[in-house]
Amino acid sequence: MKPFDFYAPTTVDEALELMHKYQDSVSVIAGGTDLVLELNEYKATPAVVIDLKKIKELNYIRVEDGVFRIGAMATHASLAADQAVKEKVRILHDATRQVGSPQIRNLGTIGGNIAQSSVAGDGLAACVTLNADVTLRSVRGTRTMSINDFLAGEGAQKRNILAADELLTEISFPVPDTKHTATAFYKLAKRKSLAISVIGGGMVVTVDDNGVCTHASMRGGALGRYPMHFADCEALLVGKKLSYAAMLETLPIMHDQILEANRSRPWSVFYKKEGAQGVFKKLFADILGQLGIEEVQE
Amino acid sequence: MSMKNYAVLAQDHVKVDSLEKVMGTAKFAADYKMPDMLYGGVFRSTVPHAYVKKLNMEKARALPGVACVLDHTAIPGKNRFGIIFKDEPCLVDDKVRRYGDAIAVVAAETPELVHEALGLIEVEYEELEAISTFERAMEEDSPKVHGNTNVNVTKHLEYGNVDEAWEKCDVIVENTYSTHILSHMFIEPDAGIAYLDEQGIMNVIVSTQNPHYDRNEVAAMLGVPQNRVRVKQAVTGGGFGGKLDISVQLHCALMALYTKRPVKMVRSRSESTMVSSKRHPVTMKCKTGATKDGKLVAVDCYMTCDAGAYSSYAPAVIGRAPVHIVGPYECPNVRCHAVFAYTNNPMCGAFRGFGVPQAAVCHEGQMNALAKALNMSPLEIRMINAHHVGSVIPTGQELTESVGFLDTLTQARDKAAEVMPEALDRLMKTEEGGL
Amino acid sequence: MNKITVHCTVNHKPVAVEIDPNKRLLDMLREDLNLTSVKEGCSEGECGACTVIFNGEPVTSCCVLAGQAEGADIITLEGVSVDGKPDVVQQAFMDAGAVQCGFCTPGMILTAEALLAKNPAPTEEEVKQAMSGNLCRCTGYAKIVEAVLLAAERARGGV
Amino acid sequence: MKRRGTGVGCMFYGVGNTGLPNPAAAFVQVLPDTSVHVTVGAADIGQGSSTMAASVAAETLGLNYEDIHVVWADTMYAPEGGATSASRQTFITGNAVKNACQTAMGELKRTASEELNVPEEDLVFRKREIYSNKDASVRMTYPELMAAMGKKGRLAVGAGYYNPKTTYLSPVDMSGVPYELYSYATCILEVEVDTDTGEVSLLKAVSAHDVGTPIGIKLVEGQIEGGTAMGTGFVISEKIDVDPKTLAIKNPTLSKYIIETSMDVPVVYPIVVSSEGEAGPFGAKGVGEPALIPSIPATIAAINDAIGSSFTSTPIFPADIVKAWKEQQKTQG
Repeated sequence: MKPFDFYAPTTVDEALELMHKYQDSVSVIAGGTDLVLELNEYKATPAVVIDLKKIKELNYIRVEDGVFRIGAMATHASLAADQAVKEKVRILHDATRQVGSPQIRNLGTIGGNIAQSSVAGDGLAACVTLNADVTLRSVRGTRTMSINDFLAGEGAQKRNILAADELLTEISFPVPDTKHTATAFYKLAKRKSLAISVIGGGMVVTVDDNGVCTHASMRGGALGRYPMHFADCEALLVGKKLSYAAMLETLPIMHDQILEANRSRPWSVFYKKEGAQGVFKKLFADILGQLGIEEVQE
Repeated sequence: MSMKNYAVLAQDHVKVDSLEKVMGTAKFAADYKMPDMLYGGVFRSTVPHAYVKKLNMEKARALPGVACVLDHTAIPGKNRFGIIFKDEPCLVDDKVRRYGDAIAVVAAETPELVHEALGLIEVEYEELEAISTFERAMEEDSPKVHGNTNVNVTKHLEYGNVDEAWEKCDVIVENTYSTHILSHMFIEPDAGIAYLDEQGIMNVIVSTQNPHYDRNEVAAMLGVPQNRVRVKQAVTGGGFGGKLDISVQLHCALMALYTKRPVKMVRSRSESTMVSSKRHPVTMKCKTGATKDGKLVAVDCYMTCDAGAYSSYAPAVIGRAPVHIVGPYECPNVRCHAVFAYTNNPMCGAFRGFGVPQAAVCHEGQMNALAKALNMSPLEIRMINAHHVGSVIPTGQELTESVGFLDTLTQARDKAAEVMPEALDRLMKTEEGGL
Repeated sequence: MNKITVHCTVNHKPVAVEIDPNKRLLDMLREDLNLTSVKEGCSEGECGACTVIFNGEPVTSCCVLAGQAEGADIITLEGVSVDGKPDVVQQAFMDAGAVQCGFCTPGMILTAEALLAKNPAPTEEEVKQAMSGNLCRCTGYAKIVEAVLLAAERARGGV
Repeated sequence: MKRRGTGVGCMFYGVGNTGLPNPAAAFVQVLPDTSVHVTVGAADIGQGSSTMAASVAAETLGLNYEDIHVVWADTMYAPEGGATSASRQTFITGNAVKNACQTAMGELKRTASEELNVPEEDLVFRKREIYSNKDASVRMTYPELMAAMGKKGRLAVGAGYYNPKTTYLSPVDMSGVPYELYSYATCILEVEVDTDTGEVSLLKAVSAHDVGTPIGIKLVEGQIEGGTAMGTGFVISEKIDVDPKTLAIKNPTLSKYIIETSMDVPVVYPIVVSSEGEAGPFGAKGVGEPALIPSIPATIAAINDAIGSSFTSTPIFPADIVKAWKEQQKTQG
């Protein structure tokens, strides 16, 4: 590791001051499960490291006025163990409970996962599927935006909109009405623990009282730089009475979209497109089961 | 299990090394610390096949806190080692033969300084064509990794009369099998520490599977009698064959000799995996014939392997695989011809099984193919051909005792009937009717 | 680079370690506090050999900077035994034959300790889940899982 | 769709080096208080060769396991042990320990014979006691024997070695005796394959191993359980990737080279099979490598059984499975 100075502020304001002062020469530790490794391998060589673990005001999971509010420093373990998340937001429960290993889930945070915006981030894929909002703070002010806009932006690290002195502080989304909305996540990986997603599929579906789909969100993590958006598949579902058969009809579209997007990677595209369909079949079954519409036999 | 009434054996005792391991006091090589100790590191090649044209170690030597930077010219004794063929250099003297070959070693006061010093070493290569396949290695015009041929080692087993046997066969199956290159991934990366003791004996404490061999290599490299070197196995975190070759022993000892200080080397996971031996990837083209009753008549196998840049245990693997190519079955006519080649790929060596896992992929595949062709169950064909006392293996050796193969088959079957009955049912069924 | 002083509790005793900030918790424990039961197997949070109990939870100490340990309560394998004798989990590892090469053992035992502190009667599946961040290349995990279940049973007064 | 498949894999394995001398040695001394030092060259890498040495020494000397202290793998003190490889240490170092103990027992037997007035060949040494096999009431304890040894100025020391009875193999056809003894095994293994994603779940494995005489049951089981896991990983998850240009290993880390976790391994039912023989110490044979081997072909066969494929190469990864399944559906449809 290259030498650096170390700060562990206890308030957000203190952290923001430090980030503002040191700008590009700062690396921030949320969980440390990426950054400490990069430091150790001389891949990251900041002059200043700021640890956020001591900032208690960033570590929370709460529901306020029908909105889930999750502090950036909430760990994967705390999200996976949260009863409200488990009952209301299966996608986030299933994504966070499968991140890395128990040890990594105790360290890694949802804010770090999103700020890092790595290709195979499971928490990120889940939040994108939920179309969550993210809140960013700096000494210059606070801004809240959809996670899609967050990813689309080009900030200091190029991978998202975050400026060098800016901190992701909160993730929020409306509490799903589980009578009409189901969410699901399926991690396809090379082993059952300690695994990086080969595909992290996320799905959110809302139906009306007649079982007609009014909203669908389908995302595939690790299929591209950012969770792949299957917009045409969603469009096909909306307005239809939800059934396994109807959902299966989206798969040829998904197949073609993945094929198109991965033309430059012919060695991996076969499995990506086939595997993604397999993943979504499981998500369909999960969603239909949650909504009590259909029992799908594997 | 019917066994004699042993007083101690065939029971459970707490392993002699368990207590220190559960208490955390067991000393693995990386856990050793000595006064005045230096840390060592290796400058490695980043090309697979090249002459070293220039090596500049001066900037690294000039870095404060660096105790020594050594290349092959510092070696007082032999600069070639290897368990069977002495074909691997302690430090590259003529050319680089694989990615990760050791070119120079550095000892410094801290691991960070070692890292910095390694970054200051400059090398210039004259690159050669890199041999990356068995086929290219065998071509006449290919550059040679060692000497004047890329054939590392060959073996030929011949038993009975294979050529005449085919007409006695009612069924013949022919398939090509291949296995891939694997890593031991012992959980403890290679590590060791070397120091000269008060009697001037070179002590090396190291994670190893073969301390006496290590001692002999260290003595040869230092050019001292074998009783002037002491190798002590540290508590060793797994091996599986991957710690049979030399790892840090020579480099540690060389630097301890020059600095007169203890030198510890702890490989990172990446370095450990990058340069330790790997499992031989083997291709086996095999023709097997049997009578309609399922009795094996003949096996003919042609086996090739890309063994990588150094020989390591290749001669042991190529000796073992042909002997085991039929598996635990009687067969009166057997031929196996094996060719292992040098390439510039990662070095293959000993890995749990020494070629028998590879052979088993072949012989078990062939037994299943025969069962299918003969409409027999996979278990039945194995029982029909099973070794027993009095069976003769393809080297002509008669088995005279302790052949419990049939018991393993029947006991496995009976246990499966108890714990996985449906799974066993599928196995007992013949292929008729298909899926 | 300014040195920092890390105040924390290690194996039930308060310590203050003056250290360069570019050191991991793993380095601090092994090098500065000589707690060499904490093993480095992968340096990327993958193998679990460097697991310590950090404020009650198992974490991989290669993913934590030394400075982050300020105020923390840390347990390594050295802090588990009772009066120099193996505790119930350590004894169960010995009795069940769960120890082969021993390099994963410290992390395994600490993960098991953290599990049993929260869940004194885990199912086999829960044990497998809890231990799934600790790689073992020797045992195939069977006897390790057995050992944790045995320890749980003994701790509850079963055997 | 999820489909199950079963496979069987068998193997035999020659214990020790192939058609080459590969001796190992041991030193032993019974101390005045009946505790024992056994010194062997064999490197214990956790598999239990030192525990084996203690067990064999205790059985041979007629002492308890706890009486034995083993020093190993220090070339300053320990004699040649040869490599911890080829599943050879139980067989070869085990025999060396037995031979060293038998040498040490020369004086022990002579002394006991004199003290008990029983012919040496009728003496039984067992669990810290020495007695006549004709009349078990004629007996003495080990401390009594060692006291008698002390009075007579005798020491119970021994050095021993063992080299397997093999021959060099013919350079022409490899004929000869490559190994003195062979271990055998059978593994029956069940998998569940997801044909949509290619994921393979390892369900159960029964693995039966003829080890001659097991030195310790859990030692053997531990080898079988670990070996079975490694063998399944060989087929479905492990692979070294080499960069085609630099010929460097691209995945030298534990995050990229995939070995199984506690949640991936099958439930293994190890079966310890015994067989009669004289070559190994008390008939014991090696199991370290045999433990690995049969689960490899069993896993391949189980996958082939599950989806009707005919894989003959490893590894078999999810992409290969999905491809094979699709191709097969095409030919059937």
